[in-house]
Amino acid sequence: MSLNRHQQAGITDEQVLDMYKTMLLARKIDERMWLLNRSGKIPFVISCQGQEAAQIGASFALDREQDWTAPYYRDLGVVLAFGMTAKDIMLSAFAKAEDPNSGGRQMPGHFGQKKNRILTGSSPVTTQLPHAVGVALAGKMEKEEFVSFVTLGEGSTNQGDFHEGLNFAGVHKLPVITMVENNKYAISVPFDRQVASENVSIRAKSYGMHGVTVNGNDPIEVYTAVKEARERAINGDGPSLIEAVTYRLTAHSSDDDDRTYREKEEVEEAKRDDCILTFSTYLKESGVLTDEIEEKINSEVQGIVNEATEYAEEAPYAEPEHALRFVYEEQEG
Amino acid sequence: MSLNRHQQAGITDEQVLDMYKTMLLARKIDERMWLLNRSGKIPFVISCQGQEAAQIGASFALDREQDWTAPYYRDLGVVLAFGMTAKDIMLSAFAKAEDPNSGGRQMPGHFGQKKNRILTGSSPVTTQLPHAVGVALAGKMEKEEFVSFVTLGEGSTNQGDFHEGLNFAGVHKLPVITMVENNKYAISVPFDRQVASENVSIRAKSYGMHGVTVNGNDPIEVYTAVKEARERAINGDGPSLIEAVTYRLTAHSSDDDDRTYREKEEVEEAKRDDCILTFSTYLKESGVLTDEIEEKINSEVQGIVNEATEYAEEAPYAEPEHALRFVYEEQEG
Amino acid sequence: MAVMSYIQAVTTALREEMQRDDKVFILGEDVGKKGGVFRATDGLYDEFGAARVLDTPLSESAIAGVGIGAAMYGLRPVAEMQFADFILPAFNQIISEAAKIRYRSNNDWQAPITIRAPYGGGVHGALYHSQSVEAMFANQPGLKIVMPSTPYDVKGLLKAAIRDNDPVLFFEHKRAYRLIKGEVPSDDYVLPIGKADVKREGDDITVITYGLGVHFALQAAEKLAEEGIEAHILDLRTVYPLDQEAIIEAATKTGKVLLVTEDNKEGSIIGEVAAIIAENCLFDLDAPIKRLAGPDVPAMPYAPTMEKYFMINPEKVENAMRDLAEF
Amino acid sequence: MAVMSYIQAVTTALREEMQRDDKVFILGEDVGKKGGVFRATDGLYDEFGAARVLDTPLSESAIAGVGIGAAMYGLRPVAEMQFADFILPAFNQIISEAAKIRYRSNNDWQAPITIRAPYGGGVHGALYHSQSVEAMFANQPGLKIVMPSTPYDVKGLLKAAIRDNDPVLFFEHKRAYRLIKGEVPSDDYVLPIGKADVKREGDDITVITYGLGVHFALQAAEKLAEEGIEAHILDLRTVYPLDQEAIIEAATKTGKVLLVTEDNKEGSIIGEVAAIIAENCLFDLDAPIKRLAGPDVPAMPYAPTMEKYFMINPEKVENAMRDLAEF
Ligand SMILES: Cc1ncc(C[n+]2csc(CCOP(=O)(O)OP(=O)(O)O)c2C)c(N)n1
Ligand SMILES: Cc1ncc(C[n+]2csc(CCOP(=O)(O)OP(=O)(O)O)c2C)c(N)n1
Ligand SMILES: [Mg+2]
Ligand SMILES: [Mg+2]
Repeated sequence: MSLNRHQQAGITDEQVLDMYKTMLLARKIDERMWLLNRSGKIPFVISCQGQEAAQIGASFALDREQDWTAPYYRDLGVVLAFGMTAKDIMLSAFAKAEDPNSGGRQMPGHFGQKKNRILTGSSPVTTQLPHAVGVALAGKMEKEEFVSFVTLGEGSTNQGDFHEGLNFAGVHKLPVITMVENNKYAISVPFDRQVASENVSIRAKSYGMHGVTVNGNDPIEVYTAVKEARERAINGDGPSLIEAVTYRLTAHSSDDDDRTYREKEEVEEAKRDDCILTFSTYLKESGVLTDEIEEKINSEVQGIVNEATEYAEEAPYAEPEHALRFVYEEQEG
Repeated sequence: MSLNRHQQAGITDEQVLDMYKTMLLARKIDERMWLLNRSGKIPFVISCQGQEAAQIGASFALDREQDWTAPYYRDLGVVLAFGMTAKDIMLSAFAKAEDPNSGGRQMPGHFGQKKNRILTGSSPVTTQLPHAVGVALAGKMEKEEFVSFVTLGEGSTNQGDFHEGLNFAGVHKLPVITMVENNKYAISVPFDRQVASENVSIRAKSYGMHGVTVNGNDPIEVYTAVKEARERAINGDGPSLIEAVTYRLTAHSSDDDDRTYREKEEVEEAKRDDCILTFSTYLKESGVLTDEIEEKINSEVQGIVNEATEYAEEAPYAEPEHALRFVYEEQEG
Repeated sequence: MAVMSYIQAVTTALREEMQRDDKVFILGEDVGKKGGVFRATDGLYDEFGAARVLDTPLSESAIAGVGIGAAMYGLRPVAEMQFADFILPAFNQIISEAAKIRYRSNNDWQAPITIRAPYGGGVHGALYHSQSVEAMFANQPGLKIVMPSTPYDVKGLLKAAIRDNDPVLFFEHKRAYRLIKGEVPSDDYVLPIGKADVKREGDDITVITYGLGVHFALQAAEKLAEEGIEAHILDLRTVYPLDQEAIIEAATKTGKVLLVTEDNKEGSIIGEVAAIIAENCLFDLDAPIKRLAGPDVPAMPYAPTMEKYFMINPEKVENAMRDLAEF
Repeated sequence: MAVMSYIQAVTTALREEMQRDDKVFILGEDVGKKGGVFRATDGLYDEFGAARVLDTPLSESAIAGVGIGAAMYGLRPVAEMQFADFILPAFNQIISEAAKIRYRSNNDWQAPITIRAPYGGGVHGALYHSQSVEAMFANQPGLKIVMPSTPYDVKGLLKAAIRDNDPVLFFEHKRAYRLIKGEVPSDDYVLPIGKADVKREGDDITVITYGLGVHFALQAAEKLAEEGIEAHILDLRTVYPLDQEAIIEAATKTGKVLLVTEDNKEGSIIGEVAAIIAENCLFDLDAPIKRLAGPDVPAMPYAPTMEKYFMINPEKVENAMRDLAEF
């Protein structure tokens, strides 16, 4: 019997279901946040919707016990794969004290969790890229065997930090994998008014590094590309730049109205390629996902999201005076 | 009779001699500044030596009555070609009030002269690149027919402004020509520890623009490349990135001692390819430069440099209180 | 005279200047088709076209740098930074270049660029969508920094900024955008950059502030007036370089001075205001120079409890004013 | 105890810290083979190798950003900016990232990076090799800014900076590098960041300054002592966050305060110092709080006439001190 696509990529049936489940969890948390936003319960959402395949495909190709990551604001899928829980995310959405990302100090989407090696992120785009390079440099200096994985949007590849960070990584052949989630828009600005090159991965040539463009709607294709990049990095063959072509299925954020700058038809068309749908179809076709399993996963995910939401909604805010803490290291008293 | 190389490139005998003379003038001014520095008369020099062919070859391919330029600190050749005089340069070297670049406010090598469309430059590298892009944007908006010409060192191509500026130019297909004078070192750091790509011109691909590497010791090759780039720009085919491979024949500046980081042999070898020598040899071989003409040019250049030096040495400094002027526009009183 | 919001005054000033002078153009992220994330450039793309309302790539240093180049050429760029917090990647272009172009060229060149950016907190913007960034720029001769408080001032000062032959940073309080409304004449007026403005006359205490703080102080002053305390309120309007004369006059008038900013305290604009007073009219003072500001923490947190704790408001201003009056 | 120059103290501190802790490493432009353009890292490349004395590409934002990443990982990067003027391309990384990492992560992460840079004028460095840049950073909680005046302080404070678990900007006066010499113990001592230091006791006037200004003030004080005027001199050492207690104590001691910086005046560090005094001990003052600073022009010109006009020197400080004493 010929191997199906995920088996060919070295992914077991169990793993592939785990991937699907994580994608679905990301999607469902995201959808719930929009509901909470629209009903006035949380002030802000920024979405992963449409980019789950790229995020989960990539994360599963990494060593999630060893590798480090510097995600960007849409990377709900990445941080879930790296060990953050739905509860953690909801605590952040509600800005509650227990939020492990920031104790409610930052907007949702500003991830960070030391125990899972998720670097703390900020709002100005692309600043995380040199950080990931720095982690890779540290790993190389310390002779540790891990890679550093950083993501950003295609618009963000036009920041100086992209260029400076990747050139540094290229010169020193550091074990860092940069994945650009090209969702074709930077807020309202489409790719061709944003990025002068024909695609993003060709920019790898500027840094003497391996570069490739993959279908970001296909978690297996992304998995394979990241797996290869990781091997290169571990073998001392240096950094890689991977472009995962996706589409942003929602408005830029809960503050945006995308109808002013893109056609409804375009969004509708992209929705037909929604990675959650296409992946579940594939899994069904390859016999891994049965209706029974699907139902089980759905209800499990539903339960997780409900529980996380309830918990977070009930959880307390930080005290007002907590705003004064942790400006500098505090000496134990 | 077959055409010789400069004729093939569309350069007349008269022009080619003018090029040679300008190269020589740049070299002789530069050499004089070192003497003045070593004898304690001026505090600082930064050299064009070894890069004259690239600078003059490029400048002569431009329309020096219409085009704009944003030179970097080594571009003595460029600014002379664009109309600055030896006297102007020496006034700047001596930091005298009459210096048209800055009135003695800036170090030598910080060029600027509005009447010759030479943008004012600063010390932080690469900031001039977006300026040149801005001039090109303005030209396009105003439907003027000129190009904007900007130069920088290869080390400086690693600054964020290189990336951001060229991407902007690429997206908007602006008439700007960027020439990187790759002299193989950024102070002490050699090319391979500095630039991750195999060469500089391949970076053009990141910006969807035309890119080419040329022998920067050959003014005719540089002329041809810039001429073509100018035609593209004027025809609306967008920007170009040209890498002129040269060598820095002096230390980085009068404050540097290059013996700590590069081999004497390497420098000696480069000196054998000194563009002033190889170009005069070519001109003699092609019969354009006779001993008689050479002597005439030499003594003319010598005279110009002497006169400029004397004038500048005698010229007054700005008054101390002049330091207070021109922070903001001053209203006529 | 029309009543309009603070942000409508921004749009109006932009539109009128673009109509008046075809060298004026706008560049920034999402300023075109979308009309800006706050809609400050709403309608301008349709009226003036894509070339004069230019959507740029996501790169602030290029926005500033390309703008500076175009300004040196002779155009009048108005660059938008999407949030003041994101002006920082352009810091080098603004400080090393824009601010120094006239001086370093001995008046040969100039860079008449206006850089607009929405700043300020109290909008659930968290650390990176709430900051006051003016203090970082307010030590750089060659630059001017304007921070208007009312729609009237916005229109007159933004026009003045665009016509100014030097670079001007124009910071707009994002919470004021829709909160603050006021009368704005339809004629073409400009207000002088570099001049502070007395927003209320009073004899008991002096409050010196700018931006949203002006409104908080005005509200507080009305309450205190009921208690018989009359506050003199000076709106700095231009926070760099400061209007020393107006500051000294306002401080001298009552001898009791409260300085208010929503920035964190140490190193903020109001430190310099205090220094000017302490250097020039110390013996006219009847009380220490008091400052009300945000706490010295990196920026405003997202959670409402902590955001409220950080942010100044009319009540905090009122209390500080009353304390000073009672000193 | 050895007498060494200011720059030798820098090198010594770096060497000792690298010997003590193999997590400490240096990165910057030309710091390796060349040993730095001022030779601050002289000999370290030979002793510790290319990996721990890392020549980076010419890109300051990467130097800071990569350093921050390595610091978050757990290393102890010491980044060199070749000139303080060239720290500006890294401004966003320093302000948006380094300064806010602990706060924004609610203490989960930290970024213990030290960023060294030579600043200051009087060296024919012209506009872009003479600047004082501290004021631009001195409004950012989360950052510390150290500006030592003596070789002794350099060694103790640089070691403290490297061991500090928060980001520290360490600005070294480039004219002091070879001009200033002093005794430096060979043992492993650290000095407290955040504490000012009384460099001279006196009862008549107080001078508060930092960096090279300390030496100018000390020289001037000796002259004035001959006239019977005894100056109390406080060296801020850490210019952000300021040592308020020490400032208030020093100001109160004599009641006459002169603040000195070589930065231009408006918006400089000493404005905040004045504000602290005016807020906390106004009634202890017998004279206005005077400031001696550079003129408010973009930066120091190259021509000797204008450079001298801009730059503070012992004579200018002496005159200002005498004027204050005679007030
Ligand atoms: C330095 C900076 N400038 C501007 C912004 C505002 N902003 C937030 S997201 C965004 C667009 C990002 O586009 P892209 O990189 O393609 O990522 P996407 O949101 O499409 O995933 C912009 C302009 C920012 N966060 N940081
Ligand atoms: C932003 C910035 N950082 C550092 C410096 C100090 N510096 C001056 S020239 C130079 C090297 C430039 O190398 P390259 O671009 O190759 O030009 P070259 O001098 O070789 O012509 C450096 C590091 C600077 N001028 N600007
Ligand atoms: Mg995008
Ligand atoms: Mg070079």
